[in-house]
Amino acid sequence: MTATTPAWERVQLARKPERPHSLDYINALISGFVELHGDRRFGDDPAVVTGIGAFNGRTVMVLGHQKGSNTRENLDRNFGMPGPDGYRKALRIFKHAEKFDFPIICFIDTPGADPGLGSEERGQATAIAENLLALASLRVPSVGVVIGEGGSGGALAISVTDRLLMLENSVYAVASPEACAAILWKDSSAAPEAAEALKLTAQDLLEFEIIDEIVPELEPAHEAMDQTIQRTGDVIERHLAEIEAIASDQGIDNLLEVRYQKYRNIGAWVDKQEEMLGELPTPMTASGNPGS
Amino acid sequence: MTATTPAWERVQLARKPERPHSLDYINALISGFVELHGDRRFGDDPAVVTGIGAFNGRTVMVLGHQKGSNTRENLDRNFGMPGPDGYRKALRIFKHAEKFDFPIICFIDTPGADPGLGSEERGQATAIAENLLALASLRVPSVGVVIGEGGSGGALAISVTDRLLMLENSVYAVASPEACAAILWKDSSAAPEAAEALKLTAQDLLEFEIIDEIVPELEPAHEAMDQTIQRTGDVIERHLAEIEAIASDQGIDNLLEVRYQKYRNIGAWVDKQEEMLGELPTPMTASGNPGS
Amino acid sequence: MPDFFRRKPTFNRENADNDGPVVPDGLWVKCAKCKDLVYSKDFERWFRVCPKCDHHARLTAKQRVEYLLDSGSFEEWDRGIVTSDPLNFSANGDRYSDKLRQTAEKSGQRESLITGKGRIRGYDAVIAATEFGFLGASMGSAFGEKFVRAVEQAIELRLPFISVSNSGGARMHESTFSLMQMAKTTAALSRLGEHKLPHISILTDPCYGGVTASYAMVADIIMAEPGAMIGFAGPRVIEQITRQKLPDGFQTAEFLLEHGMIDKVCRRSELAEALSLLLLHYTDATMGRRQPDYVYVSNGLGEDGS
Amino acid sequence: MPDFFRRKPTFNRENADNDGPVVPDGLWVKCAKCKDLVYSKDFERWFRVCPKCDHHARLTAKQRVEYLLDSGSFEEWDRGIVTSDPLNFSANGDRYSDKLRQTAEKSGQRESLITGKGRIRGYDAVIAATEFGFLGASMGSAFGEKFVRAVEQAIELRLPFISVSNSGGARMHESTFSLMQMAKTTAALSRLGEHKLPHISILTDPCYGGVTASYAMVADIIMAEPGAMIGFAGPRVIEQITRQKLPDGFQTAEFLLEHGMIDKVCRRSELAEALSLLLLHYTDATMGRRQPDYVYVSNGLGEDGS
Ligand SMILES: [Zn+2]
Ligand SMILES: [Zn+2]
Repeated sequence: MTATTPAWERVQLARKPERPHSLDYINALISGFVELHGDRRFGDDPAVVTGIGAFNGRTVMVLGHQKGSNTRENLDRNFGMPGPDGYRKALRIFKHAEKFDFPIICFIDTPGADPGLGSEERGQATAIAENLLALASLRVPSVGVVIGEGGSGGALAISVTDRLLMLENSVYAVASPEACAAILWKDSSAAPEAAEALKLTAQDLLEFEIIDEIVPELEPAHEAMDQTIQRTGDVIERHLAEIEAIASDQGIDNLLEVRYQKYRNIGAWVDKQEEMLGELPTPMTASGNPGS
Repeated sequence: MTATTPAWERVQLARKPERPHSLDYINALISGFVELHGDRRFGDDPAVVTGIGAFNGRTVMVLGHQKGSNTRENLDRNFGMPGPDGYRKALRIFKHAEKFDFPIICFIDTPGADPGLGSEERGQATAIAENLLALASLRVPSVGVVIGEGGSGGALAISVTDRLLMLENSVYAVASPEACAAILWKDSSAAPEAAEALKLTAQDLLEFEIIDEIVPELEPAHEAMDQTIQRTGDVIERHLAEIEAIASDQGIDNLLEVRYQKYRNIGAWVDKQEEMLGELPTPMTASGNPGS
Repeated sequence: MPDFFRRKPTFNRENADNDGPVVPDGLWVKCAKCKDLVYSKDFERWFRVCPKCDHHARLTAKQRVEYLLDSGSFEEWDRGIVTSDPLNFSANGDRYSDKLRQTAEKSGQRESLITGKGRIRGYDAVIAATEFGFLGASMGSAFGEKFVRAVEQAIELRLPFISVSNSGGARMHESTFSLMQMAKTTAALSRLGEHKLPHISILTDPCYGGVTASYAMVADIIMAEPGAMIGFAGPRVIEQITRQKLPDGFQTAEFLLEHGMIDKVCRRSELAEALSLLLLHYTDATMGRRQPDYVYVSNGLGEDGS
Repeated sequence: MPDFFRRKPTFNRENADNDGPVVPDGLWVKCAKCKDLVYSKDFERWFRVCPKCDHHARLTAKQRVEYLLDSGSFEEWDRGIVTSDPLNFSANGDRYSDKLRQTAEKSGQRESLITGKGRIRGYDAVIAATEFGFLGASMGSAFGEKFVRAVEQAIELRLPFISVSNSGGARMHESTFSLMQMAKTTAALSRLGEHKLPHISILTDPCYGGVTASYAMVADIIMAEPGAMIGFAGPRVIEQITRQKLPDGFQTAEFLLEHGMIDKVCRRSELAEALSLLLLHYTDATMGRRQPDYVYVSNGLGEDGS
């Protein structure tokens, strides 16, 4: 693949059912993996897999969205769209990792959080928000890898990590190209144009400094599964070793400061205060509170 | 009332619907009370009331089991029997209090935790257990008061406090006299005998050093509501001031150590190791693990 | 620079982005819910709440600040921060940068969030309020930056932080930049919490997507206005995907209260009172000072704040 | 002192407190679930699991320790700790102290919990296992004291803590003393956690009341044997109070897994393997040592431990 591959082609590659999913990475990279289940509150969401195991000789907690490789598996896994129970299972694992000083590895691969009735009733928004809050100050090193689809808040909820990587043919955006096309083009068949406009490729996001590195796919991942997974493992190892070194040499508070600045600094804005001053009306103030 | 009032009479007084319930204490003792709702997971359990307010000039978080004063209210409040959502609401408030260094006051008044199907599905046992764990190491001072019925694990889940007080006509036991009678007497009409045997009165529990003080009821609480509540407030204040002094003079870790020892030392056992030695067969060891 | 701020928006203007009353003439307004006519001055006096059906009409950020804060106490911050269109986004020939200019002209705001410092019944607080008229109060880069600066100021000044939110969802024109504002705003609140300063979140109609799935739902106290629609996915999306009929009252503030997601449904007329009571409790305890001259009611929040 | 320990319990004895097989003769046992006859030596070899229907028969604490730990590795602690009957309890003329003596004679144990140190596939651990034959493994003062001492020893020795539990409910004869053991055992685990030592809880049939509502459900990892009945209130109590028909499979280990309350349903034959794998991960990381000679399977837990 080259850097000029159209965004829409990336989207289709990222969604390929044959593409390796989280459990493929986990089974290949994590020795003695023990899957852990349940949120201890309501259920065990099959769209999120999580557990404990050894990554290159150190104990880690791993988790990921889990899509199926076929329709049947996808129905079982809700197409990799977690409900609040999935995010709360993840939260439990984050806290578990923190308790025992285990680093965390997250595999991101979801069209988005489940938009069902039950998910709303049980606080989908709350569950995602609580994960963002927890990850921001989690006192262990963490690495996230977008291996397929990074869909909106449902992806973000497990990707606020110290280092964020993307497979070459994965995508990450605030909305699906179809949804974006339906809203802004008033025509969901404009998804290819929307995909381009959303700047959702790994290359785009590296340029924006939103991600830290691209894991190259010399061939698309589903055509070279073992090599892709091994290469991904190597890149994870390099980043994990770096942030572990920061944590052990400079202290975990320093790692947290670096993580805070990483997210704090994402955004493209300018301060036009100066040039506005001349042309503004009187600064806005509350002109009266009828209740006081 | 005198110390020789039969236990069964205490049980009946403790259960009187006209007796002041948690909200009566809260409304009288807590200034500017703002009730807070919900467990942020599933629901808002009306059998637990909780909120923030000022107790004698300091901000506190308060919570309690809430019974109704009549059948209709009791149906709304599930007779003061919380489900897991009630315990998780309490847990949220415990953590909230810890975050802001607010002391906690708990009013205990429940026949027990809800034994329904939904409560089991959502982890009643887990919810209670997690509260016990959280309270054991909560880094703020806490006072609990049994104001009516202290029923089993459902009461314990919010009563693992630095100081535990009981109203003179309240009771606290591992099971209701009726349940105990049904099982051990094979006859639930033996409840009065069971009540006696269970040693569930405030006087008993003070002698056992399981509670710290009895709030006297010169008249039964429901016949002298205001005086009883004010007297209860005075006793809470005295204990709260004492443990706040420990926390501020000796540090919160010392208060936690005192709390740990308080519960660690409850139990009536003897070590007969010495006198057994002569008559024992060879010490038990695993004689073979077929699997290894 | 276009002259965004010359045209002072008036309360009674027709506004397509607003579910508020349509004004048949200058004296009367027509409630968007019960369709009754309400005398315009009454409507304003009641904070744009219909006295007949209690419908809480949407407010602009400016109205919100005016209604909530003590008169003249608001000091706005970071008014110059605007997005820089990092994707150079255009959809079907419509450029984001053009849209921003048009929206600013129409709404009288340069971004979908205003921030600043003010007083509520005498209590100092930092406040951030969304502007639904600005691209549906979607969270873009400028929103995120203003929010985080306000939180950082709250830490600096040791003040409580109050957010008043509604939002239609993501700012697609900023794609992943928009998404990452969820992480950015929430991370800032994590720091606020470490400093033991409270965040009180007020949810207003409608509140969806990135805003609810981030800073607005991890507050220490969460209140919502009656009838406000609040959720992660919008009702049309849910119906379309699940092909289920949504139950009555689904995603209303009252529904969220019942499902344990918020602390209180609070009428607009009681909001300042409720907030001041909370600020009293937190200020006393965490900010190391008391305001004993403030007399609060001993039996808590009445049903009628004034 | 009565001679509690002379009569060594044999595996195949009839035992009214046990749901295990009834022995028609010495060679064959009858499965309590499928009623099939199983050759006695096979039954023992399969850890008292029926090879035909997979029914996991209840184990005594002694059997549990024998099955789980490496041969000869168990060192029992605090065998002399017994309750002192603080309430001087008697029900309908039956004295608790008499009951304790009778139970001890029958079960061959002096209390409902045994504790000690042992090895699982080479990994040192502290273990606490309940004895259901002793008053339904109810949690009395002696149980609580032995449990807490074992946790404190685990902290002292920096070892992981494994509990294997079943229980019928509260020890009514000790009333509030029994209740308070829930707080006592859980408080000890809170300390264990502060020392970053893991607690792994194994739930076995039946597991109810105070045990599930305390230490057994706040473990770092929770596993349960297949078909084990686990809950807060017992099914008869629930049916009686709610007058609802309980669904099939209610309160089984599989039901708890589905409802998110446990990490894994683990067959008895795989338990030592599963535990050793977990101990490997925790030991490496938190106990500052590695056991690189232990070869684990790279693709995780197989379906057949050996
Ligand atoms: Zn109206
Ligand atoms: Zn069988």
